[in-house]
Amino acid sequence: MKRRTRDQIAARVALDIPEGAYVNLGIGLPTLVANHLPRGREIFLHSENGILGMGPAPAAGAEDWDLINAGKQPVTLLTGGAFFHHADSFGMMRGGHLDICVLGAFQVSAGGDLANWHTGAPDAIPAVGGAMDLAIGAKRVFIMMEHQTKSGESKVVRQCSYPLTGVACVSRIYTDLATIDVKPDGLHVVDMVEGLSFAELCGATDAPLIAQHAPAL
Amino acid sequence: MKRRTRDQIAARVALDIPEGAYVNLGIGLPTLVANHLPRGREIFLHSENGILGMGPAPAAGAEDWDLINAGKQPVTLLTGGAFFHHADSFGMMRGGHLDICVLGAFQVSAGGDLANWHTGAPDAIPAVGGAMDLAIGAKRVFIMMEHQTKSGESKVVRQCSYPLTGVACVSRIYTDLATIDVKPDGLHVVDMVEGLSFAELCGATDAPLIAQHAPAL
Amino acid sequence: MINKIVASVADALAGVRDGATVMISGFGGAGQPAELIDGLIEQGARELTIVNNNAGNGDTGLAALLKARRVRKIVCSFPRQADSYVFDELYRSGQIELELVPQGNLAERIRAAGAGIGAFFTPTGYGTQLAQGKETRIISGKPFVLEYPIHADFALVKALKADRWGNLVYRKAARNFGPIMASAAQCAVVQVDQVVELGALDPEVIVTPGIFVQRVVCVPAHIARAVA
Amino acid sequence: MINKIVASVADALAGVRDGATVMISGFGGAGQPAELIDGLIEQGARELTIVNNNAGNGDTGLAALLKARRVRKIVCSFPRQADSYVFDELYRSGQIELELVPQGNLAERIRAAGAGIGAFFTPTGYGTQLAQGKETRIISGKPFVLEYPIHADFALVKALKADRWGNLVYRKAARNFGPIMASAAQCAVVQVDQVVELGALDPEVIVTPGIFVQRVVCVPAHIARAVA
Repeated sequence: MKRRTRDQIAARVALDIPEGAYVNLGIGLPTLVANHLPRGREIFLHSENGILGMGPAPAAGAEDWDLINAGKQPVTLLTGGAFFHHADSFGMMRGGHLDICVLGAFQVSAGGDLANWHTGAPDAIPAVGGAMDLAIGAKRVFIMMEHQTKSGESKVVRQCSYPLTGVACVSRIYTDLATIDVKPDGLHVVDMVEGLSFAELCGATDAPLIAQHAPAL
Repeated sequence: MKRRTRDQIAARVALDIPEGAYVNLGIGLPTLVANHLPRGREIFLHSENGILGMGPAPAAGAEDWDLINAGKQPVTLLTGGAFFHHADSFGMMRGGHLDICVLGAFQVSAGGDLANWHTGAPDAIPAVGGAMDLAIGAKRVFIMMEHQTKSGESKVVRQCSYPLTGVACVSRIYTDLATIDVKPDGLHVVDMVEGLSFAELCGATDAPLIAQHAPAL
Repeated sequence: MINKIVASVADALAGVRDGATVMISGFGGAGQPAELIDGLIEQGARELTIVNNNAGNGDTGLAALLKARRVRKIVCSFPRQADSYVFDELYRSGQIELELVPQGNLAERIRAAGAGIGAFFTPTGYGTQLAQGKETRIISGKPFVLEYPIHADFALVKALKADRWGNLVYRKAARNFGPIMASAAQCAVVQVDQVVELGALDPEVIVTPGIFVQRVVCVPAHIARAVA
Repeated sequence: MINKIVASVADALAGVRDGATVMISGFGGAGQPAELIDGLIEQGARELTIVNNNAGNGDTGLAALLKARRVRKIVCSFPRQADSYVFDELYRSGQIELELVPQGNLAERIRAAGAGIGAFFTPTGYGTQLAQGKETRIISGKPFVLEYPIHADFALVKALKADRWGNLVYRKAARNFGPIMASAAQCAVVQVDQVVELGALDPEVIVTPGIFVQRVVCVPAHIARAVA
């Protein structure tokens, strides 16, 4: 069994983004998805700081610090892109106009709760940014994360132990082991890495899973 | 005693509009005020349909039907004017950014209640437009009206009998007989037309009045 | 390649069902999508709820839609006008329902739908007939009324120019309700004078980004019926 | 003749009192009014409440204001950053109060202040720590949290160009919080790269109309400190 690399997870997410989709890629891991969108497929990237039609990073030396993404890295604007202010930008999110957002996570629960903003450690300095708006705003929320923590604990859990970002908001989970749909009756496995058995995946997962092609309850 | 004409009332209102004021002139009678603003005094006229820096009517033949005022009459735009959408336009009103609005009225009460949108007649078709937004939004609400109805009833009343547009929202009343401030302790006469006595004004007015220079209670 | 430009007014209006809520931009004639309204009459959907600032003038546009008996209810701020006789007659004879909304509450309720706000407290209308039966609250010593968003199935909007992604610019005070109505509808259908190449609209100047627009149809100004 | 252009940063900041609430535009370095922040340090007001998306980076700008101990409380969405050590230390030692607000609620609360909304129901944050103790409500089957406007005494805003009436245009994503903060403050103070003649800004393109702007100061880009 070979775990997906970060880039392989990103490529897997990119497969599920159709032409014409309005998409927000969260800071960190999800940013990688941009590198895997097929050329020629027109996809509209939204950045919370007031950009629609965000393009790739500029060439070295061509950075414009008035044109940055949510992670404050320099980006470019595609032909046909537009700028707007923060209330309009978050109105797009909250109003359900984004088809997909892709976010990182500490934990996702069986019910689709998301925890990705705060470890809950008492001395941690909290910071939330736009995560809570994205979690509840996009039509579909894709989570991209390692299946387990470095110490081997499952990040797909029965109940989140970390503070929540949003309640019942996740649509689909992409990990280095599998792709999992969050449905009303539970977590449905969509695909797994080659050589991994369903039993092994269940062993690596705290929350109960429903196998691919299993009959609906 | 000579009553003020409509243009004289408008001229009296114009006296109280200082340079730099952001002003909305309601449809009907208040529109006349624009003709009496002193040339050279920079005053910013707002129109609810998304115009700031509204100018006078265009020359005949030069009408642009995409550039109309709240009364749907063609206007012009001053150099330095701007366009915006309806939510932004009413945000300007509701958010208290207009210094003054000038409205017509059926009745104003001693407490500053305004009735100007509906006669209350059972077969009348109601229409409110932006009147309620202007009544509560501008920093100062000036009312411009005849002091009495055609049948001689006072329009400055103890309590409005017509349906209200706004509660305790009027700052100052300009009529063909007098100028009256609405203050917490009642209606203070600011000025009267020449030849009219305070007793005569009281006789023409349903609400109690406080004479000019009368000591505060 | 994404191309939101459709070939005809009929294509632009495909799928409007009986009972739909349809927003129509415009303030007086400015920003009124006259050809889309004509197309809606032709399209034939009935029992519509219409959201517009007014309730039609003369015999054309919205008034013609009313006259054709396609409208069950109208949500607007200013139905009564010198030439609103079609509406007046239907209203007086109880053949149309009217929800009268102060203009700023109308605009803000439409904006709230587009921006995902569940409800908001507005000072406008407090203490008046138009707030009767509505929840009120004193906040920081000022009275407010609770108002809810107005969502629509379709918005018919008039703009000046569009590109194939649906980015829009408007002309002068014809902008009025267009941008907020486009944001509040499941399907925003836009009539423009001119379709331009992608990139022809300055990204600083686009008023409605394409995310709010589903279909665009070009009705050049020299073909469009003059509205006043 | 109305002229909102003032001669200096010091003039632009006259009257900021101890205890004032001051909004500062910018997202990262983009749209950050660096010279106005420096001017605020020099001006000397203390016990400020600052509203900004972040809580300062490195030793300059907002971080320098914090380091000078002028800030009692900060309202922001994302204080923790790689180089937010000034804030981190003050926060850990209990020397600064933090009100953490999800970014979209922050933007909408500022917008609500500018637009005269008394409060609004937002879905963002429902069921999380950041909604603890707040009023909630189910509307049309969806859960919402009640949030209140954020008003300010001053807003310090960076724009690209202004005219003497205070009309503004911005540059790219440096627009961010500028337009809504200008609308939410009693006194909006704007730093621009360039002052232009009245009429040089296209009325279709003005993003912030002058009604929201009280003072403008020109800090040409070649003089302005580079922020990244």
